[in-house]
Amino acid sequence: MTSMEMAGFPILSAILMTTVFGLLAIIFIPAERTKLIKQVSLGFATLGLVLCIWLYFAYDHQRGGLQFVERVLWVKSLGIYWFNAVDGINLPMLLLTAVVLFTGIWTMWELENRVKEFFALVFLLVAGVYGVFMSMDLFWIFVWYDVSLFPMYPLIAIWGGTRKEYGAMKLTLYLLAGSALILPAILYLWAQGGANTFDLFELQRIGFSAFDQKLTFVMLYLGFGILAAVWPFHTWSPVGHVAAPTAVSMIHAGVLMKLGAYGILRIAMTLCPEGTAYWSNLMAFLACVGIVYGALVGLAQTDLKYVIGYSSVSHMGIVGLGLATMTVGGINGAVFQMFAHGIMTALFFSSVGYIYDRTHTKIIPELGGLSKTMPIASSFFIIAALAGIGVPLMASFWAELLVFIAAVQVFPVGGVLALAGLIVSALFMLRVVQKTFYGEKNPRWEHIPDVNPFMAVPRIILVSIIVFFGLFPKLMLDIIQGTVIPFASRF
Amino acid sequence: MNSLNTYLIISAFLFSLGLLGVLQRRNLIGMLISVELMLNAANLNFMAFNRFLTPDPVVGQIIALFVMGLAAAEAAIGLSIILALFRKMHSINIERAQKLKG
Amino acid sequence: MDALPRDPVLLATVLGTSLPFLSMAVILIFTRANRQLSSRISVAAIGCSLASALFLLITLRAAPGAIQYQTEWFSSGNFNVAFGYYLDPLSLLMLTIVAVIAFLVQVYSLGYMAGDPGFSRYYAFQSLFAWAMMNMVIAGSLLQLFIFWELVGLASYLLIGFYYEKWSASQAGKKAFVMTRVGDVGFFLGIIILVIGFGNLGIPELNTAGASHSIPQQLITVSALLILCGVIGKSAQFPLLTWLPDAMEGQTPVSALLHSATMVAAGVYMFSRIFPFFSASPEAMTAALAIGTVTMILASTMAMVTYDIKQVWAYSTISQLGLMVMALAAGGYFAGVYHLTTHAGFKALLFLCSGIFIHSFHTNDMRIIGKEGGRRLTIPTVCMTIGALALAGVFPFSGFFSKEAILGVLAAQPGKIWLYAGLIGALLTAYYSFRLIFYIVLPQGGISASSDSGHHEPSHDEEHHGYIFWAMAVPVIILAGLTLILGLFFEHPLQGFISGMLGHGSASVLLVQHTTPEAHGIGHELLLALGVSAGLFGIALAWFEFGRKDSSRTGFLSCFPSIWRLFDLRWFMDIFFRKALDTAVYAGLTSLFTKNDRRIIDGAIDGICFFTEAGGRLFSFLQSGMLQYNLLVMALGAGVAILFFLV
Amino acid sequence: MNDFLLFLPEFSFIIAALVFFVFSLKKTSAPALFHGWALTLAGIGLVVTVAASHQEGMLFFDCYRVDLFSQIFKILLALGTVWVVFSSNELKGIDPRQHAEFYFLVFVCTLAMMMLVSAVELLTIYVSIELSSYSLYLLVSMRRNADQYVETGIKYFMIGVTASALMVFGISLLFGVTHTTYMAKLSETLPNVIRQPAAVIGLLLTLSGFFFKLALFPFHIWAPDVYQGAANQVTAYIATASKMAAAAMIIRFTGLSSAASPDLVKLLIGLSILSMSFGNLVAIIQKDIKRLLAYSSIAHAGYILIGILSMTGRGYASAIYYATAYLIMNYACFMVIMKIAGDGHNLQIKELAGLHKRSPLLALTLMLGLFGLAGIPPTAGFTGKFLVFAAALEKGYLFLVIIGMINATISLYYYLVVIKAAYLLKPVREYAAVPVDTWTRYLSIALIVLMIYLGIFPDQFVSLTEAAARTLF
Repeated sequence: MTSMEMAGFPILSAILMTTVFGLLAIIFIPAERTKLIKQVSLGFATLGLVLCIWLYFAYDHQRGGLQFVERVLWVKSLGIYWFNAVDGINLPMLLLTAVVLFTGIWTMWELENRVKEFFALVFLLVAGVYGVFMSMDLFWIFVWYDVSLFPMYPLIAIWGGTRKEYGAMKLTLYLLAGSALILPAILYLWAQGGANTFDLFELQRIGFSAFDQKLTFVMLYLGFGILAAVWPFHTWSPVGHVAAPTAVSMIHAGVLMKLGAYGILRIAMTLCPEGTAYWSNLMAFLACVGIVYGALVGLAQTDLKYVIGYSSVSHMGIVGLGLATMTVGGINGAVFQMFAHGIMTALFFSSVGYIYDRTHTKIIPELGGLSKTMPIASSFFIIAALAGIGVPLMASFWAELLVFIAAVQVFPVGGVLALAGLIVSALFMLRVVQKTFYGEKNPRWEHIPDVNPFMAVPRIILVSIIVFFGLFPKLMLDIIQGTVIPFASRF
Repeated sequence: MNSLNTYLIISAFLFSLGLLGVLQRRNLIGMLISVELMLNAANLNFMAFNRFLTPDPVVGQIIALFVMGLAAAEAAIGLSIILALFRKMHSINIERAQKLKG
Repeated sequence: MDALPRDPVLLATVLGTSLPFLSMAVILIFTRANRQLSSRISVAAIGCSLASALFLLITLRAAPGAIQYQTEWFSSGNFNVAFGYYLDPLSLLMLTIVAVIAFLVQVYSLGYMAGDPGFSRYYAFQSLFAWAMMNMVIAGSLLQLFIFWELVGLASYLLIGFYYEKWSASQAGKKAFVMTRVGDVGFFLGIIILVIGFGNLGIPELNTAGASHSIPQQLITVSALLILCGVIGKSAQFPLLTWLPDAMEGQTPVSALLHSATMVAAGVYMFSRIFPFFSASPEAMTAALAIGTVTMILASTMAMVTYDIKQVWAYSTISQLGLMVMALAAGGYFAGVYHLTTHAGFKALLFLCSGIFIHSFHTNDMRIIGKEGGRRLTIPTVCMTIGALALAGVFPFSGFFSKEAILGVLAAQPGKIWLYAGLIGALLTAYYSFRLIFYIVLPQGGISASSDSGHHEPSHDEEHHGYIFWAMAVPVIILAGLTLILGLFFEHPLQGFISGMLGHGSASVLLVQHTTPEAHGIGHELLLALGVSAGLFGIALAWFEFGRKDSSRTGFLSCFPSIWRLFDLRWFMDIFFRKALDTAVYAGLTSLFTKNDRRIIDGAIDGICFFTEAGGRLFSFLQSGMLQYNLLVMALGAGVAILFFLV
Repeated sequence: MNDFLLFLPEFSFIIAALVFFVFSLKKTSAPALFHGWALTLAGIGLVVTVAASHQEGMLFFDCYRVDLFSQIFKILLALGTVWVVFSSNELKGIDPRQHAEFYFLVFVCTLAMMMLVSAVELLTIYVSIELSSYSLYLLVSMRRNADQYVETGIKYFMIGVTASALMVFGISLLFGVTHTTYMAKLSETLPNVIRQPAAVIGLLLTLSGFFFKLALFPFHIWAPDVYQGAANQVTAYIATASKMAAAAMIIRFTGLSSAASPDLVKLLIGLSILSMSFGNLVAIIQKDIKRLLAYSSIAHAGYILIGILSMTGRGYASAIYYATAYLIMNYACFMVIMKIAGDGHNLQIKELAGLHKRSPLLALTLMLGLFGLAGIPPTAGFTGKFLVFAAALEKGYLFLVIIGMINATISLYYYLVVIKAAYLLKPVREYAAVPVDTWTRYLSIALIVLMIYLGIFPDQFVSLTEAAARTLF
């Protein structure tokens, strides 16, 4: 490849820059003008969303492959490239990120405490997320990966709730400990690949010995797996989610957890096909355990956010299972599930956030009968719960269908076990819905107003996305499999 | 009797003596003197090597001179610091000074 | 879609099956505030569906074969999912049934639900159900069927838990959803296995493959058994039958529509939908036969002891469903479908009648209703009796014919055991249904004086002429009429219609003659006599115990309290499930895993952190305040390094 | 004349030292005046050093080598000196009557270190080390009215002289084995005789003298006490400038003796692992920020050593890069500390509480500096770690790199504790807002920009360091 490739207007860098400029803009606004800060943040988020939607339509899924490539040599002596591109795998992720950022910022409209810093940090975080999703250079992927992680600490520790400092410290250290495995693996691959390029696809072309693949794959899998809440490295997730403020939970559970799975898919599985084949049984085993385990543990939780945290563990297990199958269907399902689960969890947390902001509790026994006082707010949660159960015509159903078909084919026992997990997940979701929203009207929450139309908008957007892609999965799956089919053919 | 090894052994003996002194003496002056012993062991080495091995007769001696000079300066600085310490602690026993730890 | 305007059939199908969805959306999003409008929209939508269903039935009654529309929904790799309609006699018949009953029930609800705060929501859910159910009926592929099958379950969950502030209601909804989910997961797995093994989920393809044995036998058996789980869950067969009686928490019209006539029949429908496929696997058929039998007997015994009207009909629904499953499993395709049809009619009738009673007396207890003068409400009383007669299988009501057909099929089975089971079932059915009738019509010691001048009277009078009353009465009358004619005039047309589908439809013809009652061992007359006598004997027994002037009004079961208790507690099934759930899941796995999560996994993480800090404290001793120790550390370091080199 | 040009940077600092020597003779104390003078002279020194950055040549009978490598480090030294002098505008930690001596010693020490980075002959190295050490001994003991830290000076002195005694003994043995004191010749002859015990002992003892300067485990023991006990400015100086010199010296030494046996590499690997782990672990439990930074500096010595021990051009280049990044980030932290502890007392972590209100800019600077030390992108610290690890993995030291990363994670913990204090903790008592003068504001903004720029656009600087590393062989 030439050192310089620019296909017209660098749309991807532009998307990335919306966050960076948003960050700078916020920094230069005086802290007391909170209203302006919120408007500016929403503006930049909208810009990013628009660009991502444009990208979604502009991407030619007939042709597939990498498009909108931007490739500039960055550091000569190491072979680091500023290399951004989209294909069917990261396009849904970018769209997801944009949507979740947009709705998340809107959800935090009523924030009053240290507004400036909050939105600045959120933009920093999302800059990292965009970067990971669009970059095709190992160096940059890692840089953006870390950039997206460390703002979590202040975000949780300052604006968080239950045991915020503990949760923040645990989450941050745990996730960055994951990168303690990722960086050596990346550098190892770089060194084995001739120590002159970090370009993902050149490395893929070079190829690695079976031993290197096995070694680096497991390192990358564990490193990214921590962020993907692979059992048994999931315990940060409930604690962190419980502590985090609403928008952060949305972004974190909705998008950040996907970074892990995406990293496994994008780096580990791309560079180490043999390693994947070697470790796929482990992946499948952990994923299946995670699916059932997450649901069962969620059954015993009394804190709404804990419940969602564990449901995320369970759902990310499905993603892992899909990846482990190494088949077109499985990976399609996994990527689609990443997208669907992202939107769904965002909806979950935004509704819980609304309830929590009003009632100042998310302990299920203290709540109850909320449907009477805030029917709309609770209906959002219930819809999310139904999506989580895998009710058909919601996006996640298709994803789960694809994953399970592939899983039963490749790992019959694990697949059946995971299917049994569906029963448990239904049980625990409905249990939560019942205990929280049904039952006698609770006098304590009489006075609480329902969601006003303005604050309902982000939730409605999320709901409609879930249903839309539930009704027309083709619109997403065609894009995904345009890339996945060649990808999976290498296994 | 007049071989290189004799000198080396002596110097090694001196050096270990000095090291032992530094490690074992609680009296700062004593420690300072022990350090001087170590330096002199080095000097002896230089001279011996210079005398027996190297063709060019100067280097070792020059170094020795330098070391002596620096040792003198060192002693001066050391003593001044010890003096300052003595003013504050009214003792030159190092065991009295172990506040900083951990 | 450009075919839409040019093809009236497709147009009708699409319209009829999607209008309810639109009405739901409209109601939920826009007109929740305006109750009248919401209900009108919903009724209008279902009306259109009814019209289109009838139109389809009439236009396609003589169609040479099944009509199929399909378009690609999406495809992933080599797995293509099609969205399509499959219109053949069976689906058309079922579509009509659903449309008719849904329409009647919604009209009925105009009266029944009048003044309820959740009126609009109720109609939204009703529309959701109608939409899901009709789409399930005409689904072209097993996957599509499963999707709408799940949505029907969702609608049932929402409608059962309609009064969510009532704990028992939400509990029942949850129970219904989860228990059916258990079956559905099996169904799902079956589908997956078919996808993997057969690769095509189209219903006609499956039936052809099943009939022509072009799939490996064990694959058929395994998938058929798994799909049977779905039937068990949805149609409340043994052992997953206890959710249905609890589902009676929902309003009576809901019970009439979902939990007797249509939704629970979905299982049976699906069974008959891929009947040729099922019948390709004898094992599956036998299993189904056994399950159906057990269900039928168990449910009827339970119905004998309860005093709650709706409970009685719920149990009887279960047992009748069991009967249908038996019929199908015994190869009686027509008999099963026919009984499904008639049962839909008279069971809905029964529920709606009892609905009127409950609405006016605000109680479910048949004894109280009887005492307070239930029989003064002539229309429901009469209609309910008609329904009960049909249920008991008395000539000339519809139930009689379908039951006869089923008994015929059962008699054709090698072992006579099934036939006897069927007869016992018929007897018990007649017994418990007339037990109820007599409780209401001939209450002990006549109608209590209190109610003559009681507060109910005036309300009855004005209700008799009120809009509310007629809204409820008219559907009941219509259903009663159907119950009368459906058997008398429609057996043979229906038979021709349905079996015809099997004839020039995909599946084998030999199944057809099974379905005609003449094809079994003992003569038709004898069987007829047996069936009728069983029914009549049951009625007589009921009369003897509950109808006579000076009868005990207790029933012979009260002599055996233990058995009574057994029946009353549903053969301890609920208790068993509860215990199993509590011990295995809550007390067992969940608490175990939770402890593990907190203690071991999370504990390990925190432990690592703790030990790291402890390590810090430990090492910090190297940094003692004593100068010489520090020097020693340094000297030792150098020494060790030197040793490392020299050695 | 050309030789004079080669020596110009050192010469400018000699001038500066002389000026303050004169000042120190008369007993007037005019802190502001001295500070002005010192800043000007240091600035001149920096300019001169930068101007002389592309000089090359040998001096003093080839004992003294001026090349890109040495000049880069001289620039770094001058930069550190300028910064420290800049931050000494309120030098509360030292008796006003001794300010002149303070600046005098700082300049002398800088001069010594500049000679150190250029010295390629053992005696020269020895003399320069001693010169810098002596001035540091005095600087450290200069702290006034700090009775709890009075023992610092003597401890530093004792440990220092012992270490230098070890070193000179080692030098004597090396001299005996190789008959030369020129490192160029040394590196030729050493591989042949490396099996002799005398050679080994000599090499190791000499190295231990260097390691002492770098505060590498187990020769680190002076660092915590000194960092804590010395005046803030002096600590800053030791932590920034003197680290540079030590790093340069070790790079140069190993660069010349790169042919040494694999055992040496093993030893260095061991030392770096020990250093990282020890420093990070013990830093976790510290309360005093300066002491904490002392331990973190021990850990960072380990990281720098990773780059050095890979003994490739890229390795040395990465070490240079790392040292530079470390200088910047470390100074950023110390500047904030010196600002907050205006009266020169020792800052405890909890005193940072509510800093984000008292001075948002300083808080931001501190946070970025600490994140940089922790190796979080997009700061220079991350890129430094990345380069160092890349160099190590090029030689296949996977295990070492994994341990390094785990250590980075551990270190993040205590850095986060400090950041938490600055951003989250509610102050127990209301601290006054920190007065930040304009120049400090500019400087901190410059530091922030520098840290991030070096992190994101490392290309030119990396190629510069690689050019410098090439001059080593």
